[in-house]
Amino acid sequence: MLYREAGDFKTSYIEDNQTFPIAFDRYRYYAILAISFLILPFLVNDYFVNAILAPFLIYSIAAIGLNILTGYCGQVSLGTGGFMAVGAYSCYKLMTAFPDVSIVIHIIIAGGITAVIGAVFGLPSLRIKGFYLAVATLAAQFFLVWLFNRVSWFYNYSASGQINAPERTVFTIPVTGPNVEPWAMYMICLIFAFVSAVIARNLTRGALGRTWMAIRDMDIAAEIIGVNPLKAKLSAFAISSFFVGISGALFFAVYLGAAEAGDSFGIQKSFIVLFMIIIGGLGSIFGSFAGAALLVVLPVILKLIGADFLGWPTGLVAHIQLVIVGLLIILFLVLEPHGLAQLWRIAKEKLRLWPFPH
Amino acid sequence: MKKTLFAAIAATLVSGAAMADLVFPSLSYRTGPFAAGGIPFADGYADYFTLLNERDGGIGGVPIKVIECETAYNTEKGVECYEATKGEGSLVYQPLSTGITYQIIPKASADGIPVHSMGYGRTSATNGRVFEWVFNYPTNYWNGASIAVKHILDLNDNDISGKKITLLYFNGAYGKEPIPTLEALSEKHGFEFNTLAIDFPGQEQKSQWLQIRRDQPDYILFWGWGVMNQVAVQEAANIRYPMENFIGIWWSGAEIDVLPAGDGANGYKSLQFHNVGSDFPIFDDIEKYVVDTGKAAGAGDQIGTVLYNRGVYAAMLAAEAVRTAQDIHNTADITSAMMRDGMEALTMTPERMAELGLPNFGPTFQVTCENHGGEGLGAIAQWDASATKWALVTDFIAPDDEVIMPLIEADSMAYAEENNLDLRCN
Amino acid sequence: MPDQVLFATEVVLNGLMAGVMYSLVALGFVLIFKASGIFNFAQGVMALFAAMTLVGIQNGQVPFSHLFNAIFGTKIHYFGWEVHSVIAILLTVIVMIFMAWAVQRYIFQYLIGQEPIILFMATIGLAYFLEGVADLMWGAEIKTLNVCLNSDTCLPQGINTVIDSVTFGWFGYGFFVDNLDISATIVAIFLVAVLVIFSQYTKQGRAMRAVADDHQAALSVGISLNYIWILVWSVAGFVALVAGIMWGAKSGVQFSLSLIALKALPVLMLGGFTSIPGAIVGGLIIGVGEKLFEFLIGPMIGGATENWFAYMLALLFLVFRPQGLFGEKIIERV
Amino acid sequence: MNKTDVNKGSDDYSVRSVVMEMKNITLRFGGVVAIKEISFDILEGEIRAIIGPNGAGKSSMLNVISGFYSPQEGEIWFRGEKRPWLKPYQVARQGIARTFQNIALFEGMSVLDNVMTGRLTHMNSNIFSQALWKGQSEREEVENRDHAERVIDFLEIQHIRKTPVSRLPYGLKKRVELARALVSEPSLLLLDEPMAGMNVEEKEDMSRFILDVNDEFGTTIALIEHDMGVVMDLSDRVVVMDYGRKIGDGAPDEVRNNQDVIDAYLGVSHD
Repeated sequence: MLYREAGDFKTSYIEDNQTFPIAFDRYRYYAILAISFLILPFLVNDYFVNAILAPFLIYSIAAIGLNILTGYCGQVSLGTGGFMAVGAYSCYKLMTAFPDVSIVIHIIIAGGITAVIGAVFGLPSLRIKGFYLAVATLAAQFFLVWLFNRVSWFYNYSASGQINAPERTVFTIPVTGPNVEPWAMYMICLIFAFVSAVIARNLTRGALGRTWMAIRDMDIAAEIIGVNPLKAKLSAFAISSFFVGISGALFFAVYLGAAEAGDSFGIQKSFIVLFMIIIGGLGSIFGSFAGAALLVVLPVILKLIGADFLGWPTGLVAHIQLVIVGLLIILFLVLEPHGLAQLWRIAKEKLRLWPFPH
Repeated sequence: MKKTLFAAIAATLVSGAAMADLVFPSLSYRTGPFAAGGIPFADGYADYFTLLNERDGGIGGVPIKVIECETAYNTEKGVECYEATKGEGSLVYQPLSTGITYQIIPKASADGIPVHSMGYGRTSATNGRVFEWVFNYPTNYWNGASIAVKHILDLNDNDISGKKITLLYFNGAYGKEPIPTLEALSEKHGFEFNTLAIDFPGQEQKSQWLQIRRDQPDYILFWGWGVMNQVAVQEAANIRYPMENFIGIWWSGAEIDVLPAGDGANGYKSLQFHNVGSDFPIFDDIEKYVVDTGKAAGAGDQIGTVLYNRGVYAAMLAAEAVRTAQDIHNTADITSAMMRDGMEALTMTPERMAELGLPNFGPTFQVTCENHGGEGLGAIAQWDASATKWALVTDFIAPDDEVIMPLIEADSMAYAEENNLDLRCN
Repeated sequence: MPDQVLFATEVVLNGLMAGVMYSLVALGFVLIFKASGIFNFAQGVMALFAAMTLVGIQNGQVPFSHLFNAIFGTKIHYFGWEVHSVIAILLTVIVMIFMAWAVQRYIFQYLIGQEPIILFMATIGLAYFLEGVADLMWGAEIKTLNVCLNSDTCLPQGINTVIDSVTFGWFGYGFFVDNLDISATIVAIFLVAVLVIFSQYTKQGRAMRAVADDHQAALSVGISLNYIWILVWSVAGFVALVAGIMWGAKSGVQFSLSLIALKALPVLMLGGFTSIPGAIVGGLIIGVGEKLFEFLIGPMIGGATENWFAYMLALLFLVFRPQGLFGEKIIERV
Repeated sequence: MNKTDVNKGSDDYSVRSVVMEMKNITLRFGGVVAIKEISFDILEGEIRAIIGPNGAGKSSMLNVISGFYSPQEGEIWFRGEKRPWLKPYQVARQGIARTFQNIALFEGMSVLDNVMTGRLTHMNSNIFSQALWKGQSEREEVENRDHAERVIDFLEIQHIRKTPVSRLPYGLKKRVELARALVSEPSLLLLDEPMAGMNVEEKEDMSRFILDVNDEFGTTIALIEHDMGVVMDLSDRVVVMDYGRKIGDGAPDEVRNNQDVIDAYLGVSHD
């Protein structure tokens, strides 16, 4: 018996409202936190952080952001890459303009700037719905990338249009630039991802979250029971973009170190983040992490198996990888359209009832 | 199966350095929008090293191991490849993408592994006083722009004032590289300079070519990559632009770029920093030792194509740098730091190239502590559609250092200042 | 001044032609969306897949040779024969029909009744899958596409000299029109005509329209949805082949062909996801709009505006007319 | 705030204050006239029914009241003031809640969350407080949960509190919808065919709930209903519509005997 709920009673609404109402879940959650914060930093190496952990955490933040918009508020967006670029370029401009201010503050402000831009591009959502809106968000994607490519002020007039992250420190430990220790890179990503997840969880389980979900499930009914659709949709766009902007800033400053709008924040980014939340589970914070993990780790594993283990030509492996990722997406949708999070939920329900199935 | 797989994964993650071989990571791209250009290069790169292993038993008796890693021309995958292979004792990185180069430069500098971006990447890395670990010999984009203009000067008895030159370019970091150089040159030579950008992927270039039709520039310089190349050549032929006045950079001058346009492409020119064609003794050896023994990386039908040759050339320069390093440090089993020394002392002479079975294959150049870019020579090749062959139509031309060196100085110094670097070579 | 007008006219003319090329891709989207409510993101990859298959068959390539070679250590690449274009096209159509059947049988049959976004995601998965399969089957290198009836009559390219010389006689300025674009226009007109005849005058076509109007009603009169959907995917596969040929003839057949889907999306926004005339008129408007903007405004703001301008144009249009070009005003009900 | 509780419970309708008055409402869709010059009022604390055959314009009338359709002509007076053109959510904020003919619950949420959405108009904590789940937002969450639980108790749906509504049977969904409307403490509750598609038992349950709501909370209710028997038992006054026009208005007995009404509606469908 994995789950023992008997005797796990709640005596106040506060207790009933917490994120993990079941004690067992809560302990597991604390255990994962302890491992990630206290143990992993001492174990990680360069490859592990650069190839898996850092992209996983950063994509998780982007996925949380997009999940707020798409999973909770029901507005499909294909502009994630563009909004990540806003975060990256804002962060770059702030880093170079105010070198003495902490990078953490820059990243947060970059998120704020992205939130404003996101809200502006969210305006059409009041008139345009469904796939039309999804396609319309591509306008943001293409326009923003074009803008960052075109206006040299954004990349400080450098000859090539590349932006490079100079070295910045947190408590004298470098977190950007070439001399970052793997554990430092991991920790800053982890802290941002953790805080983002907690904030997103709080927002989505409260009044704002219900507003968004009401709009998602039935916008007309939501409006009639008193939800202001303008406020609901724009807040979803803004808050979603805030997280996406933070992930973009981290992606550029901490992870890549150098970036170019079209190359690093192209439409592929928009798609990959969308895959993450759909495979992970729409409307689930856990799903954002699960989807990001799957899509970051899967190609690495496939590559290890194909190229390093079987010794097949890398091109062939890359093609097979496409086939497998495509098949997996389809398989997931066929087996469980609501993603990994739903699979997890079902598994949990089964465990709770075990050994008495229904 | 499970266990061994797990071991393989663990091995990659922990990556204990096995120093027995000379390790060359090959960050190739055999998928994605630029696969068509990435495949022949990667094949050439691998085949040359295979040849050295098969024929000579490696370099200086030490066998060579090429670790290929697929980047799909994608910067994140490039970073992953770098991290996955750097612990294997990698001697030099050739990232094959300007984006990946920019990402790797700081990392590799911190890790002490040289980066060689041959004809791409960060141009100002030529300044060895700032960029200790980065090399971009034999030439770079700014040199390319200058060489193209020099060629135009040659065609016009050194007077091109009042002529119109338009740069048609990939709207991204790579395409924007030559703009400052061309602006400086336009000031110097008095030609009228315009730019036309094409966004990725560049399948639709109607408006750009209609503008060209309207503006009637005397020459078009072209910085394109991927499908953009094929479409541009096709559109130029369509509007009946005189193809001999249409000059592409070396990444826009392969067979695959001109073949789809058929006869229309006849006369199209491109810059090259190495020779073209399969008429070199080395290719007989590759046929004999690599293709015929079934060890070729590809189907073996790419030999002699421009991009295959470039892969061979890149591998050859790397191998020569290893030899130089072996001589300097008097050991066959070199490290990446020794590799850097070898690269910094690399000298390519006509004699040496002839010895290697590549007579007149590339320009002669010499790398020094201050100059990581060599002399920057390049040549012009022209496409003969009836023979379906590229051929060099000029000698290797030297760029206009008077214009380029100050630009390089300024850009590299800015980088040094931004990153608080001390200058070397004093 | 008259020169400017002539140039602008030329741009408009070429914009219209480019628009036809966009419409060719958009048509495939509309067909599937209308009949099954699936927003088929894989349409672009289907064009790539079709074109690669066509070239592969033409050149006598051995399918999956890279995979075979890697597994068995063999070195096979070509059968050593060439196939006539017409036969190759027919064979490719058969492959596309097989693909349609497989897509219906192995994907969408299991997804009946799912939300549109789930179906959309499935097509993205399909896009990945098809792209990988296309590369595995035929290799990722660029291929030249020649569709020829015999050794003399192939798809023509280059400036149309007749139009050039005739208009030169009128204006002292010859208009540039690409032969390939003219062929594309003719093919597009022909294609639309065939589609209209098919949907109006054949039993299958009428069934297709019935399904598009109302699934339940169609079911109740005994139309097999499964069969219709396979049919629709086959037709969309055929449209993809046509688009693939036209675009592939221009740029060679390679990965980037799959990105033409991105050019079709603003067309769909403008014309509506369910309207065939919308796809055509939308394509023309987008074609002309983006070319004119790039030509007139582009030089002032640095050019390369086409990618985003098409979307912005469609976006602006939709903000003022959410029902699209040919849609009826939506009355919301509760 | 014109809380006229003083009048509540008075059986003399002339004494009760008017909650809402419709004056000469006309609504057209293109050329089709859905509602033509209709006037009637709703009094404090009453149950007001709107009846009529299919297509009579009842639902459109309700949609006009809740701000979903804006009529081309006519005025709406709410609590003695002329109501300007409002969007539906602004109408909701005035204290008008409603249910829907075809259940409009939020299918992706649990019963509790659905009911809590009814309290959204009462929750004003700022985003930072919500993000941290501290201070005002946590307080509000508990307070409003309290309200929600009371309504859940009242409507006897405690056992399905955490069940996703998509798994509920029809009758329960209807009840959850009523809970969502009720929890906002509306001064006017609009019910759009609350008993459509129910069996006799469910109808009885629902009728009891409606009467209890009216009794215990004193909520003014306007409802549309098809089932004549139920309407007559339930409502204090009835408006009869046919083809967008009002053909009768008054107490159930009066309406029952109105010849126009019998002709248009009752005579045909009543058995």
